[in-house]
Amino acid sequence: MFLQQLLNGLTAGAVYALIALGYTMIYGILGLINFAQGEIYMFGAFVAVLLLGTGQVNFFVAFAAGMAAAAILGVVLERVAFRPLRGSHPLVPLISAIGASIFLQSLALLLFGPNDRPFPIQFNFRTITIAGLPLSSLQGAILVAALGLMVLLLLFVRYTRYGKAIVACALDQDTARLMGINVDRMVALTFLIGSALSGAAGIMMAIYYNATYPRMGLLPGLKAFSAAILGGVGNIPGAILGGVLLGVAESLGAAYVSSGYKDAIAFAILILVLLFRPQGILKGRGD
Amino acid sequence: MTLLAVNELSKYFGGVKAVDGVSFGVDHGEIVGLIGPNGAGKTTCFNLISGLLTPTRGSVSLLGHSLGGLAPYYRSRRGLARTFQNIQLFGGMDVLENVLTGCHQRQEIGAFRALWPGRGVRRAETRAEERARELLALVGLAERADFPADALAYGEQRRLEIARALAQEPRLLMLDEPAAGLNSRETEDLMTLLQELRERGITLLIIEHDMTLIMGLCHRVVVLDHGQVIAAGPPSEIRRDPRVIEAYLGREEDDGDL
Amino acid sequence: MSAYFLHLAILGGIYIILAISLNLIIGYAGQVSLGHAAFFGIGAYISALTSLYWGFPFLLAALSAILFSGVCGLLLGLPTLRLKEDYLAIVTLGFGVIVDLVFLNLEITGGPDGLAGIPSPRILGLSFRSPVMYLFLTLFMVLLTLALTYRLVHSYHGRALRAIRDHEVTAQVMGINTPAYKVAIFTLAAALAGLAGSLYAHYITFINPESFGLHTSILALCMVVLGGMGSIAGAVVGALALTVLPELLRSFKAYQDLIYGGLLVALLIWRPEGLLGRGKLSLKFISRE
Amino acid sequence: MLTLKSVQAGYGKLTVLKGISFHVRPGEVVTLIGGNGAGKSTTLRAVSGLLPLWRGVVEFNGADLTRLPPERIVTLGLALVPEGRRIFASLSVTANLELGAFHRRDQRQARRDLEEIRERFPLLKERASQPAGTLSGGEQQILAICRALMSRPRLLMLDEPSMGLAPRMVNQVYKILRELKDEGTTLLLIEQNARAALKLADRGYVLETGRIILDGSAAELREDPEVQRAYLGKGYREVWE
Repeated sequence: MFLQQLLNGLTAGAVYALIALGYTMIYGILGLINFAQGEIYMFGAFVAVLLLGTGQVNFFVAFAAGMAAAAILGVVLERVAFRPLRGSHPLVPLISAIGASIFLQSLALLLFGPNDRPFPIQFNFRTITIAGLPLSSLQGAILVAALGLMVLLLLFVRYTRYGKAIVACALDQDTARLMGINVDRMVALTFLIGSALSGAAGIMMAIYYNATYPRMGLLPGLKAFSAAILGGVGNIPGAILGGVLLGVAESLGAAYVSSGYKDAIAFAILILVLLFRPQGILKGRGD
Repeated sequence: MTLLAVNELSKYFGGVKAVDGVSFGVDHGEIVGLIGPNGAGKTTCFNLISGLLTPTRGSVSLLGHSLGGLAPYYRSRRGLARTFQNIQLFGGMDVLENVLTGCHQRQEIGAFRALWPGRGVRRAETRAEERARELLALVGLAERADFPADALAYGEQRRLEIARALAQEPRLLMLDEPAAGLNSRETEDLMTLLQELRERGITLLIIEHDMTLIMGLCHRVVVLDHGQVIAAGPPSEIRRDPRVIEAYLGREEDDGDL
Repeated sequence: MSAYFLHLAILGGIYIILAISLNLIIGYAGQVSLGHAAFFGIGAYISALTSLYWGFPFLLAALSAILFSGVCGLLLGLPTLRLKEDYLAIVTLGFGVIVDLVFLNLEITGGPDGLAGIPSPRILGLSFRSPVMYLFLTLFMVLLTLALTYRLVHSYHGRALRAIRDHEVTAQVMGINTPAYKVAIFTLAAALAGLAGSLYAHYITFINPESFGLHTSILALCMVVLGGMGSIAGAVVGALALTVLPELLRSFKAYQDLIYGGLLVALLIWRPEGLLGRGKLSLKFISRE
Repeated sequence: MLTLKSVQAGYGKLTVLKGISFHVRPGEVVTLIGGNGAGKSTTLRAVSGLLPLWRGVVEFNGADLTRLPPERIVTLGLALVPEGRRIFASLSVTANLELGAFHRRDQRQARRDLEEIRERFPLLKERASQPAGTLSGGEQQILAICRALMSRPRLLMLDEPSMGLAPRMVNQVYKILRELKDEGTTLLLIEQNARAALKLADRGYVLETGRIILDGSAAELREDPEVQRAYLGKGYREVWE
């Protein structure tokens, strides 16, 4: 039972971590909480589900298309809702992000309707029992895929030119420009990557819960942001750690404390962390 | 009597020692200049004294009481006021209101009394306003009282910032490059103003690059270079100190290496 | 006066109080609360519960609501207001979600069914059951709120608050205890939201968690931004506009949120000072120093 | 090579540059000196594109830089070592150097340059994977200069490279600049350390409150008492004589 809950928590946590990466990267470079991250997650899931529903494409194409659609949406969002506001009081882009989030959510409601959509293809996942622990291969697949994307991102940031350039922009934009780095382009690239990861997370959750609906992004988005803060905002490994910790805490809390307050656990942890260690578990950029 | 005592003050940023074991004092009624080349750590010193930064080591005390760990607003109440190198006025207010903000801590009006002002509160407000207008007259901005602070010319903004700091009725007024960005006329006006303050017995600690101002005004000068005090004394000594000239112009013996 | 118009006017009045209270936080503490509906809800539930279970008369129930919401605001604000703007936004949002779940899960709040049969106010033997009477009550409270905030903003303390909004560090150097002011304004805002909640509960006479969720928090935020952050008159106009607008747009009901969201973004880009704001908050650019 | 014609610029209400004109020829070392607030750093910020010009023209090898953003200007071969070094503190020493070559198309050659620089400055090799913020001030300055060199600039601009450094480190930094000069690198140097700067430079300009008040060969300026006056601020003569 405990191990089962732990595994459930790890799965949800891995997905939170993927979204949290987007939050943390965007916060790192623009100092902006992109509240619409959850809606990008939802759009990624919808695009994959609708494409699969046509029966014309296979699963991997749909998955890639979902990520791509999310990435494009992220870039467009940055252009329309955030770039014109750069340099204004920090509350202004924050509120704009909330506006964008409401807009996208209601747009999805109009386009896709309010009802849950099941995931169009059935996977024949087996549950393997290892040492008495029932391990669903679906959870295994999600964990592996999420881990793979995280490793890719870490490698990208640490070892590629563009990865380093993004970090440079987050640290000091003027000096980054002196290096010949086009800050606008790096911001767009950050949105692209962060949104693609969120899109992937949305598709994974759509499969896991077998449901896609317009408001699906709201809570995972908010929890992922909590995860980003928990790990120290702007800190990429921190976001991963924070996401996993939150997922596990939530799952164990729901099992052993109260299932009615499941959604409150993430925020309670967030508030506690901010009170006692505002820089997050690993150090964030903000110190 | 020592008003401000700075003792072994240090601030490190990563591997960089911005301020490194600085000690000096300011006596009552004294005008002390804090000079040194760019990057010597002068403004960092000010930020440490006024509580905007926490020192890595060392202490600051005012009238023998340590200010360690006190937030900036408590330090202000103990009698520290300052201006900023890049002027920081309240742009959303008019000139008079800016100065009234400086009077804030001397007024101490309770929450409910402020909402339903009785005669006492109204009198306090009137007094504050009179005082603010006096200070504006002192710095030559009497005519500008109703202007938005944003609309003032650069030199006027500098003087407004000084008036606002004076409204705090400080024991020690710290000025961070008050002449920066001023033309020579405005600098002369500033000199006159500071002399007036000196005659009124206000204790001043001034960071400044304009040597005429420093040498003409200060009783004592403290010279910083890469975070350390390299010389301190009356202007007559400082102006002859080879270490000071070195700090500004570079070392004579450096030339051998080049 | 048609009953429908009366209904809108009463709701409008309640939202004016809510919007003004949120505007105090945004416009005068320079912080944003995304969980303001939680205080609205706490006020509504406390007022309803004290009347239903202890038979508190309206004024006492409303006072309990104000005090309890205020204390909740104080307890939340005390440790969190030293956080940066965006952290506070997320903390208040989390607080809103938690409070919503508490309403939903507690037995005494009636869970998802909520509380019904909340008595109409009686003050000095006068019944406020009829909408006309209730409108008078609401108007009285609105005027009281307006007078209070007007006095506050134009007082000695209002000047300190504006200084904090303009330049927090400099305000500190002026001897202004910025943390204390921020906590005080946050507490006051929470208390006023509690008053709005109490008025709401005794008017509608039935409450459930749905009215106090994230949606309401964001609606209040829209009102403030529309009218102009930091402007009291703006909050009034914003609240009225967003109470009446949905009714005008009834045939577009499905598009309502779409319009709100788009409006919020568009407004910030093209008219960040709001309809009535003076643009001090939104147009302030951070220097590139 | 670089020409400024009556350049005016400033911040907000404050006019800092009140019409500055000067030029740098290929292979030259030119220094701008002057007291604090004279507008030296502002000049470099304007040339590198970080600060928009209010009036005037900046030309570099025939290209008009006046409206170009900094990220374009550096691709034309104009690199700036900014005031206060501004290294990327949490990135490794090597990553800082690599970013210096970010805009270059010949990334393979850039990697060879990196090796070369690391051979030349063993410090940067020893500390290769250490966060750059852990270096001392002088070491950071050397890193900042090498980072700018990684862009293979045709003109290297340095903003107060000796600022806040201990004398031993100042010597080391100047040794590097001397070597660069001997290799034929064109340098535009802003300094408060006037003696060192004039010793290194071929020519110099003296700024005072946003205007050029003197120019001439470095040797002439070294002897000119007016330089010390301008440099130490108004009233120097009364003060130091």
